[in-house]
Amino acid sequence: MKFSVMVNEGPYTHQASDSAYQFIRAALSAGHEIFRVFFYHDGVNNGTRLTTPPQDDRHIVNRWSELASEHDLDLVVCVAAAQRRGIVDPDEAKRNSKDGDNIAPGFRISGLGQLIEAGIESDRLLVFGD
Amino acid sequence: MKFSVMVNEGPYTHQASDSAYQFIRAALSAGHEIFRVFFYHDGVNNGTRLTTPPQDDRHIVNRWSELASEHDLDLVVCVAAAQRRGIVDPDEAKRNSKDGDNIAPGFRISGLGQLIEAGIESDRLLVFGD
Amino acid sequence: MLHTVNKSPFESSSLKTCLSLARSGSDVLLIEDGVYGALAGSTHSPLVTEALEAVRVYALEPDLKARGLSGDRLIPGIEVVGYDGFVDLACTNDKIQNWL
Amino acid sequence: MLHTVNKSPFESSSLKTCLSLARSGSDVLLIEDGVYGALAGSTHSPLVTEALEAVRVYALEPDLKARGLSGDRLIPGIEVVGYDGFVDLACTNDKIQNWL
Amino acid sequence: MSKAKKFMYINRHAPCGTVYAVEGLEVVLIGAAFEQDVCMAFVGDGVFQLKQDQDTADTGMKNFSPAYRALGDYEVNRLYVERESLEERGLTEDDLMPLTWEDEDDDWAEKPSIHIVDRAQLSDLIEEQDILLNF
Amino acid sequence: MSKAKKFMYINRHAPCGTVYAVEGLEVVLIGAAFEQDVCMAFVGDGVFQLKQDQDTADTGMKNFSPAYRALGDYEVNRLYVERESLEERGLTEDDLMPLTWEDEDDDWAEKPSIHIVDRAQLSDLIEEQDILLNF
Repeated sequence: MKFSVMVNEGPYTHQASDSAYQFIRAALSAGHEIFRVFFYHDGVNNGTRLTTPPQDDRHIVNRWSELASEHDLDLVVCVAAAQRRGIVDPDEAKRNSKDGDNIAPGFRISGLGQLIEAGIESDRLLVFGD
Repeated sequence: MKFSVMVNEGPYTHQASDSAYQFIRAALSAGHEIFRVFFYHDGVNNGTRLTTPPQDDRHIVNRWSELASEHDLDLVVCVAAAQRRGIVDPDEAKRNSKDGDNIAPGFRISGLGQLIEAGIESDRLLVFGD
Repeated sequence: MLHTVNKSPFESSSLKTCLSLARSGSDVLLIEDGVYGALAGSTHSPLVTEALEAVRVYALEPDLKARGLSGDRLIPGIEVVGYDGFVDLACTNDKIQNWL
Repeated sequence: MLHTVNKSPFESSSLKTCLSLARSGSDVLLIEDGVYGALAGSTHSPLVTEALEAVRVYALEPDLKARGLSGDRLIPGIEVVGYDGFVDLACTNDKIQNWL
Repeated sequence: MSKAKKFMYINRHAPCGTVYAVEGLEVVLIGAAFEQDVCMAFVGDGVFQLKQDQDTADTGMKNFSPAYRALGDYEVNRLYVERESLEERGLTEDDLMPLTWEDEDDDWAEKPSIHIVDRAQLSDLIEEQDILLNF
Repeated sequence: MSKAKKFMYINRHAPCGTVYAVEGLEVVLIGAAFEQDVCMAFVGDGVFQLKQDQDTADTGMKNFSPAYRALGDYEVNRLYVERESLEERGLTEDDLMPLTWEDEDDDWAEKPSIHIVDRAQLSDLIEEQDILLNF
């Protein structure tokens, strides 16, 4: 079965990002396909490489990057939501005259159409948030 | 009267940052002193200079930076909360081997002791959050 | 003592918890989505009307207007204040409990 | 149809709204703080017990354990599942409504 | 592309205290370009999103409520509002913005977009959908 | 420094669904160094923070609940738990972690840190404070 997952909250503050991660791992273990993970609202904050959580805690951002690398996941950060919250990739940095970027490996910034497409192309769309 | 204000949510997602800003403006207008504004939990996300909100909307981060500059406000971002969420200044970037920083002008990163001190030194402590 | 409530009573238990713990004579200020607690004729109005016998209840005008709520829709006895009034309430009360 | 609820019924109206709109025969999965809705002997237990006559209610075991809730404290009739069971529920139901 | 899917956007948050309403509206407007079968539901505090006379000037926040009037132009013209949610909040249909759309199949007649439905009807409508997103 | 202020940390959120409990605990532990008059209250879902046997292993989240046991060492030894909040949730005092502290003025006798108080008592305690922070 083909799943897409939407994540609406940032790392640590709400359990949403943890739940989405565990669900996706379980789905992959069961042999299902993950078409896309779409990060919206504060969920875009999962996509910054500048976090340094306490050493005895899970590293939520790195965990997403590693899962994406292992399973060739498509991690999409919504551009409009990212602009409001300060998540930028090199292209966005250039377009908006920022002096740097903070996107984490494995994430890409794109439009809301990617969410609608995920809804259309997937068998199921699950949402995790506040 | 000497106020301190704690802000527990990031820009746009919750009204907390807007409410805190309006309260502080009104307090300053009435001749009161703002001892400190302390950003905790997702509130640390107010302190990134990488946001680019829609042009017809308020720019929450710049508004804080400008108010700090006009009134010499002490805007403190909690270091522990900031590490979890990816808000870094040049010192933090160096300490945690990050390849850049994103702190906005007028904000500084410091410890939770600054919140307790604000509680001790101020006549009133107000909190805005989720 | 000043209490602030910033959540809708229809979706969150904050207002109820606040009113159950605020002592007689307290000031309760409704801000942000908390101003929906000031609406007359709702399922939560009786809770607020009853509370008005023991505490003063205020609602923040900019947040009321932002949500399209005008004074004539509010529970009688609720006082409408601006941010300047919010600052005054924070001065006249010696401590503040924000029910977040 | 699968419904998920992730908020505590004591602080949020999500579970109540979900149960008022879930049709007979639906699956309702409690996750995150939503698992508190599975607790027996609480003020919200009757709501869930009544709902069990029309819908199946599941609670996510990792989230129960994280909160120190064991099976013997749950409302009888609630089924405990792991993430693998969550995935199965998302497969067997043709659509999903996440009450966020 | 395969047959259109039925998308329902369920609005359950009040308009100003959180960003969900405005960012939800952005999804609906973008999604309208995909020629799917789209409707919206307003439940719980979501009914406050349609309240008339919202004026955010004194909060410094952007007033996005006029954007609901654009929905008709995007062919999003089925807005279901739960009657019980209105009643619990002491509101009536007259409190809501008068949203309309023009029906090109009926000589561009202006028709109301808002439909007041009761809980049982809304429950049936939810059951008919393929994709459900909450804002 | 002037006379110590009375700080009360009011815990109102469940422990795992949001970060408020753990980041609140960090404030309490740091704040303990400032030699103020500190207590904690657990109200509403906050009482779940003290539930015994929390085991987050299968969620991948950090289990911070053992940190409550350190509070006594930081001289944070007045933890007021609202009786009505426990009852509404079907909990009793036996469901809570047995937190204690050692009283150096009483030959290091081990004493309970948790005090079950009713709503009226908690209301009085809140009124006695100078600084109130909610987590």
